[in-house]
Amino acid sequence: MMDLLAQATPPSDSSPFWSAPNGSSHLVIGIGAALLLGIGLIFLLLQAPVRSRRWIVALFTFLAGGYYVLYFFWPTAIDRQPNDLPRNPMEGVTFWISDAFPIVSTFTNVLAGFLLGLGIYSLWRVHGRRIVKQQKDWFFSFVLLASSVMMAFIGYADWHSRQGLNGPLLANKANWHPINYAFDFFFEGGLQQMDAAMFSIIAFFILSAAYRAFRIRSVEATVLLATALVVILSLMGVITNAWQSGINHLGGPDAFVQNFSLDTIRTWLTNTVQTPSIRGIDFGIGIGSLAMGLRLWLSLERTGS
Amino acid sequence: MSTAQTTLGEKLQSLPKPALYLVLILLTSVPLLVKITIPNKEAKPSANFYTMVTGTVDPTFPAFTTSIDATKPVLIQTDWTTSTRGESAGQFKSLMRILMIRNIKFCFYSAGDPQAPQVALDYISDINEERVKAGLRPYERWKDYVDAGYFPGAEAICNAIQNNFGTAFKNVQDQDAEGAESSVFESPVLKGVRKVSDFSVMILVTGSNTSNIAIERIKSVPMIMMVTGVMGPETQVYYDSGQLKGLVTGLKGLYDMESLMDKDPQFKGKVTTLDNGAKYYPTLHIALLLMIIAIIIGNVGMFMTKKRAA
Amino acid sequence: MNETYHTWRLTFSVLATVGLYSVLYRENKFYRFFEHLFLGLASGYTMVALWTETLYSQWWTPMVGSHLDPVTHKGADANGYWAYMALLPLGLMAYLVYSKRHNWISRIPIGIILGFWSGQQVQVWWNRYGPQISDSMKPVVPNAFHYVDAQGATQFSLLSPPATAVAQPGAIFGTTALSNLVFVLTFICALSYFLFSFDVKNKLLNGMTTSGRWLLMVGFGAIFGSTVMMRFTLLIDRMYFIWIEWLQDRILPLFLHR
Amino acid sequence: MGAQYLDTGWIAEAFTAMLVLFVLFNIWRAENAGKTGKEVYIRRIPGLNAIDEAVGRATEMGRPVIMVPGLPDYVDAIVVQAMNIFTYVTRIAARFSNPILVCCYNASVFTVAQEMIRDVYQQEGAIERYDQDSVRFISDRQFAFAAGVSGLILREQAAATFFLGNFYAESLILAETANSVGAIQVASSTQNTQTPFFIAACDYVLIGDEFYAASAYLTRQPVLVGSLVGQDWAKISVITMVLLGLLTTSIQIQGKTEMEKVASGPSKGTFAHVQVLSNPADPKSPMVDGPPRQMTVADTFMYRMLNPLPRDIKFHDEKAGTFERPQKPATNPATAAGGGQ
Repeated sequence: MMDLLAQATPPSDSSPFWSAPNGSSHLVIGIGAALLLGIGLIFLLLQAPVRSRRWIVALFTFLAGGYYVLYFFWPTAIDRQPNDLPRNPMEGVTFWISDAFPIVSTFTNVLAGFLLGLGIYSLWRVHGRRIVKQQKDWFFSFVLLASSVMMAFIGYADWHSRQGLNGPLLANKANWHPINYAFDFFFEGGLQQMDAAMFSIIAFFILSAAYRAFRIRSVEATVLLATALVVILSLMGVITNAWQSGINHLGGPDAFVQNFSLDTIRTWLTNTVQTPSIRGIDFGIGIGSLAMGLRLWLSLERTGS
Repeated sequence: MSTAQTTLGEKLQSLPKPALYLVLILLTSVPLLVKITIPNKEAKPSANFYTMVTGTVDPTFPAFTTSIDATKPVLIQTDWTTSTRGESAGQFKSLMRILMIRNIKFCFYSAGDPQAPQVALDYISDINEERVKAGLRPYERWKDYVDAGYFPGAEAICNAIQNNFGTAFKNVQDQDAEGAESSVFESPVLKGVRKVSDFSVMILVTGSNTSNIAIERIKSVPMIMMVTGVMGPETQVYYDSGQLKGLVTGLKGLYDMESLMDKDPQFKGKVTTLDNGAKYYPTLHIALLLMIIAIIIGNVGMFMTKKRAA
Repeated sequence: MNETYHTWRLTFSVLATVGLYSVLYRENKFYRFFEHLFLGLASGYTMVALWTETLYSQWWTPMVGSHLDPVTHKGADANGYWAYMALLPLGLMAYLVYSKRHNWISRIPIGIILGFWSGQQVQVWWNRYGPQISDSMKPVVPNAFHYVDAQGATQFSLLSPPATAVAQPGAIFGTTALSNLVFVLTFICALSYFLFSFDVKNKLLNGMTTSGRWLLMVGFGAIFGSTVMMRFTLLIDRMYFIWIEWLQDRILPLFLHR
Repeated sequence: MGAQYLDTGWIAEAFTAMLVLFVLFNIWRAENAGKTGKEVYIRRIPGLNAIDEAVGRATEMGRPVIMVPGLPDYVDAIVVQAMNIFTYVTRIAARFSNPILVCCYNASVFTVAQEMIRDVYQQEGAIERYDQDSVRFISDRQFAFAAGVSGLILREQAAATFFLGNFYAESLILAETANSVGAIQVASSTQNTQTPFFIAACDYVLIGDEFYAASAYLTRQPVLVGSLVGQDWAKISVITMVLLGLLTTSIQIQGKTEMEKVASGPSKGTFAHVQVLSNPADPKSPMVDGPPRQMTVADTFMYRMLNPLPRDIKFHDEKAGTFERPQKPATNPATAAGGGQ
């Protein structure tokens, strides 16, 4: 087990049991066995008594979180060189934790990858039902599913064409095949630009909300809008410059009045009041997520159904 | 009180929304045609970022002189896509121009968005076209820079990079000169890189909160960042505590970088210095003025109606 | 072919942008079409990136290993680790959420991901907040009152010296100490606003928490100002894209030449 | 080497372990208090008074109360706590048989909300007044959801609106529409960047942890209450540490580095004593006691405790730094790419 999670060792001398050369029968059998092992685990869980279900989920969560907590609290090896061997069992565990780290961190990526399919599946279920039952706006659901299938097909075809020898050739557009043009048209021309449109539409809402709803209704709103005004004015080069030339009329470069240039006010406000205030909020959130992390890790939190 | 005043108070508070939107569209379009340069005073975090990557010390902040060793490669985490193109694209392009002029090799990856590596490659090819027109050699993939692709789960990859960069990027492949996929460690960029501290600096260009995730996990290499306006104040906290050695925030930060490049003989005349920042900054003035006027009109209208009612 | 393709692509992008902006006037069919097209393309691309950017390099390649291509001598002889396949059933458990009797099993993969997240909260807490605690310990008593001005004369001053003066390193002058005091008071008031486990009776503590809420507003005001800059910049970029990159550089030249 | 960073010396593990113990101990204390009937105290935050006032006004005017538990991807802890607060609001509205409306962003939130709202009417013995349509699934797309809820606010002429939970950019549309119908608005967003817009547009905003405090106060769940008290202890320990650091730093920077030299024999890098390279050009040269100079913040006790030398660089003192470890047998000279630390 130690060697499985310590795959940092170069392949030539990695363990014969856990790994096998590419395409070898040992590898194929191993993969089949792992799959069967996993499916066997699922069937085993199907039979699990109702009472123990909460504990099974809690155990998986505890083990997953436990690795990172152990990684933090276990003393790290000082000045470790590539070919070092641990001096004592304690340091052996340290080496194992550190070597296993990139492998464990890919577990998060891979599982998140598998779960992504869940989101896509529920999208297809909702819109598929709307088309089949010809409900209101079924045509738009058809547009959604059709463009999704088209993009998936074009995306794979484009990625596939960029593998292998002619990869760098596709760097310049001259040798593009139709599939590359199609992918660029829908990816760069469609998806990316619509993304930008949705992000920028919020500027309109900010303006209308500012005009209709941002009122000096309380001390808080006043302090907030005053600070925002100073920040906005200091972002505008013209105003900062005009204010500065006004100040320069009143006093030379070393004069006391220089302390009241817009830039100095803004810098003082940022360093002396804004940073500690946001640091206070940040600490509130940080300690809050630490507590929520502990509650979730030890499955103390009751979440939903 | 005459009824005329109430209607004025009421009228001030009830301009129709479509009219407001139309005014905003006009005021963000017309000024784009006008080319005026705005006087600018660089903020300290932007100047520190500039000194870090270019080595040129900004006279207004003489105390800060740390800068990176141009022979070592740079690690870039680029998490932005076209959705924040307005700020991030300009920031990324100015960074690319600086690194390419100084012949600094870099490896970039993304932990924020599957589309981000593709977007970064597109902008690098734009800068290459610009360099070819200016008579400079284009930056070549594999020899000068490497694309390590996308890693879902920013927490995982940042932890892995800090723990052991060699194994974190062990399976990462990129197209070498002949087009076949081979390990990035064979590329001239990452030759001899084992730990994250072998990089001269780690630069994050992001439009989301991957900045917090990287700061929490990566600590054996100096870090500087280019973030969008929304993440500015939150990331400023890390600049003040020394966890960040430089910070470029939003369009103002971008314009700081561009005006510094414009004054720097390393870049002046050799490559475009004033780009998105200089184009958008004047128009931003007018949009912000409109915003301030809108708040003032709204509040004046409210006070007038409240005064009449009192 | 390249130029006309680029013009067609830009026209499609402008059409899509205008389509999405039309919701500002009122919700309409033109907007709904582009919104669904947008969601379709996004979910389609997620399915692509799911394999090409994640599972292929992080799960499939380490599992099946790779071999040296005899023709091009590219790639490397790497062993495959068969144990990776055990992750697939773990992932598939999530799809049991749709079965009435066994949907509890779907909480296992989600539990594992939540476990990884919560374990890291403990691991990273200090990295993020340690340096900030250390930076918040600012000295509030000045330790220097003299500086050497540009002409070389030593000056007595409670205020921090002008930029041209020279003072010994690490000197804390009167005004810096005062600013540090404001810094620490703001930090403590802001943090004490989030204390819930005891009732604040005496005047001083009560004053601290209410002023804490006002000081928080300074932080939020800065976030507000900076966010407004970003949103307007993104809009200006869209306008630049439509009027300059599309209309001026692409469409007008077509008509003017004819 | 990025030495200017703080490497986690013993202080990191100790301080984090202390915070973890605070939270777990208080959760245990709250669980026990629950059994013995003695309550762990948390104060009633002003936000709850604002909620009562908003619901009161809505019942006076007989116009509906509209509640939105945020825009989550799935039912997470934040949605459940938002619904806890909504059940409290619904209980008051049910007593005065005032209409309510809960708008949900996805199917799983919709099912949970329906269950919890029906339970409230059951407990109030007013099940016949429970209206099936009072909990609605609007849409699972951000801006379509915002448009749908705004339409409801305008058509129903809502008197009070509650926006609690994960809100993003669409919060502006909701707050502005509710403002246009003159509704009292109580809001809270877990997103830092959305809170300023809520503050500017709404009547009362629960900031950050206040949201959790409100739901803990209403539900009295021992885990939530205990965790909240544990977090308070953690915040107080941060405040005391900062004050302690403030005092020691202010005192220490008055003195000179030489003056603080420890009496008992040669001191190796003690906190008060600053060592410098005997020959600054050669990093390998031995360390000697630096000339006396004004103490800076970086020389003080607290700074050196919180920013220990990064552990994985060799100590200047030859003996302590190097660790002879047995070497791996070099079976194959050509180690493959990317192996080892």
